[in-house]
Amino acid sequence: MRELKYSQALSEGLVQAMDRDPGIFVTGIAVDYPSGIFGSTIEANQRFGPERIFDAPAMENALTGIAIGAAAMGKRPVIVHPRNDFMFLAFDQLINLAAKWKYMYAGNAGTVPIVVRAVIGKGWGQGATHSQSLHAPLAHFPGLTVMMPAFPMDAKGLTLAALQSDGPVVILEHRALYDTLGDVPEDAEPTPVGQARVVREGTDVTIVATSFMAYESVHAADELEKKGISAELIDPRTIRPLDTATILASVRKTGRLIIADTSWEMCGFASEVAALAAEQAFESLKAPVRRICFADCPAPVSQPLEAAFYPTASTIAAAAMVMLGRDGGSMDGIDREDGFKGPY
Amino acid sequence: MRELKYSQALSEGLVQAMDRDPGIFVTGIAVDYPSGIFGSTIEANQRFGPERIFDAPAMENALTGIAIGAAAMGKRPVIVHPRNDFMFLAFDQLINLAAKWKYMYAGNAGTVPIVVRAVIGKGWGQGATHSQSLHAPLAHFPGLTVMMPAFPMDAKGLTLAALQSDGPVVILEHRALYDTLGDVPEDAEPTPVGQARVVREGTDVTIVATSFMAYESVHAADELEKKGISAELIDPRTIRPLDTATILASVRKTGRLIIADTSWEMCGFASEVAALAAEQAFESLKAPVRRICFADCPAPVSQPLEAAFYPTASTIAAAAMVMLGRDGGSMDGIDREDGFKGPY
Amino acid sequence: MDLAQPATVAQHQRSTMSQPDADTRIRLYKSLLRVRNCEETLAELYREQEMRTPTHFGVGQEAVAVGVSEAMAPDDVAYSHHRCHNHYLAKGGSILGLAAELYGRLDGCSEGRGGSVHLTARDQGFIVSSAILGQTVAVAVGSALAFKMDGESRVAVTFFGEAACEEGVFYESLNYASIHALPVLFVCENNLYSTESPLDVRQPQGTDLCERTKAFKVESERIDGNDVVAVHQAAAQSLALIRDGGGPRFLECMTYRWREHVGPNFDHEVGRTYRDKAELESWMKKCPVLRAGRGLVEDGLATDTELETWDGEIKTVIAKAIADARASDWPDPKTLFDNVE
Amino acid sequence: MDLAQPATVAQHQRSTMSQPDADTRIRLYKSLLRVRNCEETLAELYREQEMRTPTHFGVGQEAVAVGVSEAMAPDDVAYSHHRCHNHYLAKGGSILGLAAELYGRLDGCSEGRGGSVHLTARDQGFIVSSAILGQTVAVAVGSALAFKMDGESRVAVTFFGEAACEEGVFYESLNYASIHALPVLFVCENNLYSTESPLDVRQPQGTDLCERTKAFKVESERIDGNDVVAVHQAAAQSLALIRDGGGPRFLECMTYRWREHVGPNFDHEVGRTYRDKAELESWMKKCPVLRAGRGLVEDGLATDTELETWDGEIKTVIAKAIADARASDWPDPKTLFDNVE
Ligand SMILES: Cc1ncc(C[n+]2csc(CCOP(=O)(O)OP(=O)(O)O)c2C)c(N)n1
Ligand SMILES: Cc1ncc(C[n+]2csc(CCOP(=O)(O)OP(=O)(O)O)c2C)c(N)n1
Ligand SMILES: [Mg+2]
Ligand SMILES: [Mg+2]
Repeated sequence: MRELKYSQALSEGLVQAMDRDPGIFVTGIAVDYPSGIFGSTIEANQRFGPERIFDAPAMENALTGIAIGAAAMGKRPVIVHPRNDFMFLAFDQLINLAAKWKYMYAGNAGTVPIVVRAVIGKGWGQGATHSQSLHAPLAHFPGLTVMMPAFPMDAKGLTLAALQSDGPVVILEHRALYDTLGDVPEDAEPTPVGQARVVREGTDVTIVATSFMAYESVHAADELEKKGISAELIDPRTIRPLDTATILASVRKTGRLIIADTSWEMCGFASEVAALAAEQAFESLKAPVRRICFADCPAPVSQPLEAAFYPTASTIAAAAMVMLGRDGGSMDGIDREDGFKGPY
Repeated sequence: MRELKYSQALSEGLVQAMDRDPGIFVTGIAVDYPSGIFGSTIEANQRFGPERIFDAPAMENALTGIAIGAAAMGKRPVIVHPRNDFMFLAFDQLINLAAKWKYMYAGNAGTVPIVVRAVIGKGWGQGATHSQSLHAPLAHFPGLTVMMPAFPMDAKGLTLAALQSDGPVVILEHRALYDTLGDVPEDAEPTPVGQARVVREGTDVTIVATSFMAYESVHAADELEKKGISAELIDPRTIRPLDTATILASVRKTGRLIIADTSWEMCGFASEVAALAAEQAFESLKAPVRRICFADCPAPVSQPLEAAFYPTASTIAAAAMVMLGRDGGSMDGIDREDGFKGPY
Repeated sequence: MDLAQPATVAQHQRSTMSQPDADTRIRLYKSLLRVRNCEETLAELYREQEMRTPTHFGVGQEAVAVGVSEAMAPDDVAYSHHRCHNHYLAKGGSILGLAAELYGRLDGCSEGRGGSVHLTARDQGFIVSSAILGQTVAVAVGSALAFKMDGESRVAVTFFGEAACEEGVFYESLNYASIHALPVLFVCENNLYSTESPLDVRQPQGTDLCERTKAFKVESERIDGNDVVAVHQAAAQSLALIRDGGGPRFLECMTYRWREHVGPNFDHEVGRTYRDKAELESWMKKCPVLRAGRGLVEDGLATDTELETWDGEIKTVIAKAIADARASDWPDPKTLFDNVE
Repeated sequence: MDLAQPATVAQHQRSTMSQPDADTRIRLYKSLLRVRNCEETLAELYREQEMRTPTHFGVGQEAVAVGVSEAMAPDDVAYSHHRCHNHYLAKGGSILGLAAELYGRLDGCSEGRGGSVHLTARDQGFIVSSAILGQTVAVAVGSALAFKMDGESRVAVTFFGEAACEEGVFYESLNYASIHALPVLFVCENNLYSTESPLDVRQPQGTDLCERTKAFKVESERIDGNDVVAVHQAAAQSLALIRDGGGPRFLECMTYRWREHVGPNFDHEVGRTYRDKAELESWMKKCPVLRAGRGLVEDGLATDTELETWDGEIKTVIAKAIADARASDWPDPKTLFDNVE
């Protein structure tokens, strides 16, 4: 299978979906720039032009309502937030209307299949308001499908799935993954919604990791293997609906659970998975679960502080070592340096 | 000690704080109406008048920014949302600015001690957009203090604590508790922030319950006692900072944990507490933890659907029976009917 | 803004536009009767406390809903806010669907999931109402965007109260609709109050909402919202211009809410003082239904007996619908999770 | 809007207002030199990629920050947006505080926690800048509310770009400030672009932002943002009227960003085509610094040699400050959790 970058995979998924469905259009700040949302909308822009890919003013809340209203008339609007932090401004339309539309009107007002693409920032001191990850709050409220592609094949597959979904979908894409490479099928195969990916099978410990942390976990698992530890790596891919069956089966097999997430611990996704195991796989657990999340403070800017703020592959690997009673010596050596220098 | 209603306790706390601190003012929709936010601002309005208690247009986002700007100049603004669901519109100012202010400027821009009072709705078919509880998303992001008074003494105590806090505070008050009675000290004693209340001591099972569910849990604990089950009931009172020590000590003692919350399970507060136990009290746990939350759908309106949507005292009691291996026969009989008929 | 003489505005309307024909005038009146009688009946029944849903009655404001709805084309769409019964009914929503929704029954237009503020009658072009201020203003603009993209000549109409103009989303929507010259008609029902708050705590002195929309290059007009003929004329003209590609337009309809903000009572009944009974009575004198009826009789288009007959006819229909609503099944708790995703 | 001749607006200014005195003119020029040289130096150093923070340079727009800041009273307060260096510096923020913040060091005004978009110089009355569009517009209104409640004669000034006028929070803030006649000056720097988007995709044809604010009963004026004297005069007059209780005012300052939206490059350097080099050059001809300098010489208030001397003096100061910034300590990871609550 040919390799593509995450950004190319996003682009291919979008183009293939737009090819089949004339109702799809894409709007939001900068979607029609030559730089095309870090490359992900360039081809769509060239192929489908200003009728279906067009810029928008800075108006996050109304634009979301506008997408809802267009979707209610049969369109499939895609709106893009260059940073998902801007989406707070749209939470009312997203959570108080889109998420509840089908339910509140008992399906009698139809559905609103909007797709909100929003980018998670990280690195180069993007700071407290440009590097958050809003999946936990979005998943807390029933009604939204929340996707977090970690690998190029799912960047494409989830884009295709979102653009075939019946209801509103938020896709949180991670900026630090845009240049990563991976196998991507040529044809338009949607990733099944609510089905986790077992990235690698293992027997000693289950690592459930989202988005960029799934990418880090692969590296951690490689290092653990060298130390004779077999980690099973699960990328949930969709936060809501969550594939609890796959996660629980793995925990029942390994008896150990580490969750690595791209956000904070408190009422976050890591806590959700930990709670799931404590409630439904309790008898199988051989050790306390372990959550690996952001340091419990806003994201700082200065490099040494950023380094202390973000967990990495070594954080995950070290936690697994400790959990398995192996010398918990620092694994810092394994971390790759963050070469991100923008564009943001 | 004399008894007060929750609404009277909120009022007394506000009035005592305003008496001491001339910098406190209260604004938001309807705060100066004769009905005074279900009674909680009536006395303050009479005592301090339009200079310090004044109405506002419907402008949730800017009003929050305005509170921040006034606080930055030394004021202690209190803004009130008659329903906390409206607060989504203010999430940007609240989470992207107020919560990060002290940190992002390293304390060099001072602090923004705003207090946001927001009411949780329940009953009489208030429906999907007027009965949510936003504490999980608010607590997920570091920087806000999130309070949920369940009993009149804390309605007063937390109001006083919030109005002495250094940073931004959100107080989620539960509409269904406004008429409940309880002992309230006369003097201005703030509730310690980050310290849970052990509502009653017990040995068989720990029940951590928030807001209205704490109220329901007292009733459940009474019924359990009749069946010879000794439940330890913990009201966290503040969601962030969370008193993990008190919760963990109780779980280590009882070995069993039930969490009852006024919101959904997914990435919610119940999951947070379950994860905490699975991570830090794992060895003491004798049984799987149990989360008791909203049904996983938006809040419906029709009475039979509402009845199926909301967990109650009987849900909690039945869960405890099952956890202790006692016949899990329905405890429905114990539930009090919901007599709420507004005003909303 | 001269609230004392809103009629003068209507005069101006009449002079500048042709009267609707007799059939239309009669259709307008019958729709007014239907909406008014329906709301009055529901409001009185609400006192029995068997409708468990916070309800904002529209009594007194019917002419806006009726005048605009009757001017709309069959495939135009309408959106509304929390005070939505008038718009739902005027657009042709069934009385059973509304009454059963208030009673929380399966025959409700939202099957007991939405309640009074979340209505839908999609087949009639009434897409939805929603309870959060300003929400459906943006949503209507989105539907207009879809129409424009598809080259359809449909128009999206959104009904909202003047307090929605305090929310930022209103201006974001206005700006966007204007930039793209979208086929949307913004219908503001200015009833002078938001809950118990008068205009002066919510708008600067001398505010003219039409002036605001004009600054966004959206043509606008303030009209007498209690004169169904004036509303119909203004709406018909606006919709025609919008359909011709003239871009969005804004109508500020001056009107007045008779009953309390939420619930069936009259404010004076329950001792509220934010507005006095005299003000209410002065507006009741301008009752849109009576006025339209008088107009028909004066212009020789109907007799008083006919008015009474029509009134009796619709009341029978309403009674039947409400009986059906009360007899309708309760939703089955087993269906709690239907339509979540 | 006649962008070809923004100077004509300034003419009108001059005729209607008295010129600032010689000392003020010189102070304005020296501040311009300080801001310009500082930004230029930082921009060139930014290319070394040792400043790890997304940075929006303000080169070309200095006259707005300087003209307004120099007209402010010592206890007035200023707020800014993402393009904030000019405002921070013009209000008296230290060069070390800015440079060290870009280098992520402890001597940074936000000690490496905020970065380029989160600056503060509270002692100088520069409260904060923030990166989310429109945020600090509302915040400034809140500070003005505090001043009014305390009967102080202070004014809050908020600097923002024209794209903030696309966000709803701007209109909510405008409405509120106007209702309460709050002492706030809204300063919009209209540089014709939001990132790479020109005005016409963000505003309806023929939009005049001043017309919008007037519809909210907020007096407004469009001025030449590259003429520091005109800006100073307009700001001084506005601030005086606001201080006298005249309520909020809005200034739309027409100006132009020389470098790319974020980062140190010129758009043509990196092949961006959303605006052409000719447009940039036409605006560089209107350079606010050169223009102010020429004015001083023409009016006999300074000689070319003096201008050069001042330029040299400030460059030395800047070089020293930047050296100090690079020598400044890194924040200790142990302090990661300071100032969270
Ligand atoms: C965002 C938001 N803020 C506040 C409310 C509470 N609220 C419900 S109706 C209402 C009054 C609205 O007044 P107006 O828009 O003039 O409509 P009217 O009730 O007068 O018909 C308010 C403030 C809400 N529903 N949504
Ligand atoms: C709410 C929000 N939406 C989008 C952005 C992304 N963004 C950052 S700067 C910018 C351009 C703003 O243009 P303008 O306000 O005119 O200021 P300028 O950059 O031209 O000085 C945008 C869209 C943001 N920071 N905040
Ligand atoms: Mg109103
Ligand atoms: Mg700009």
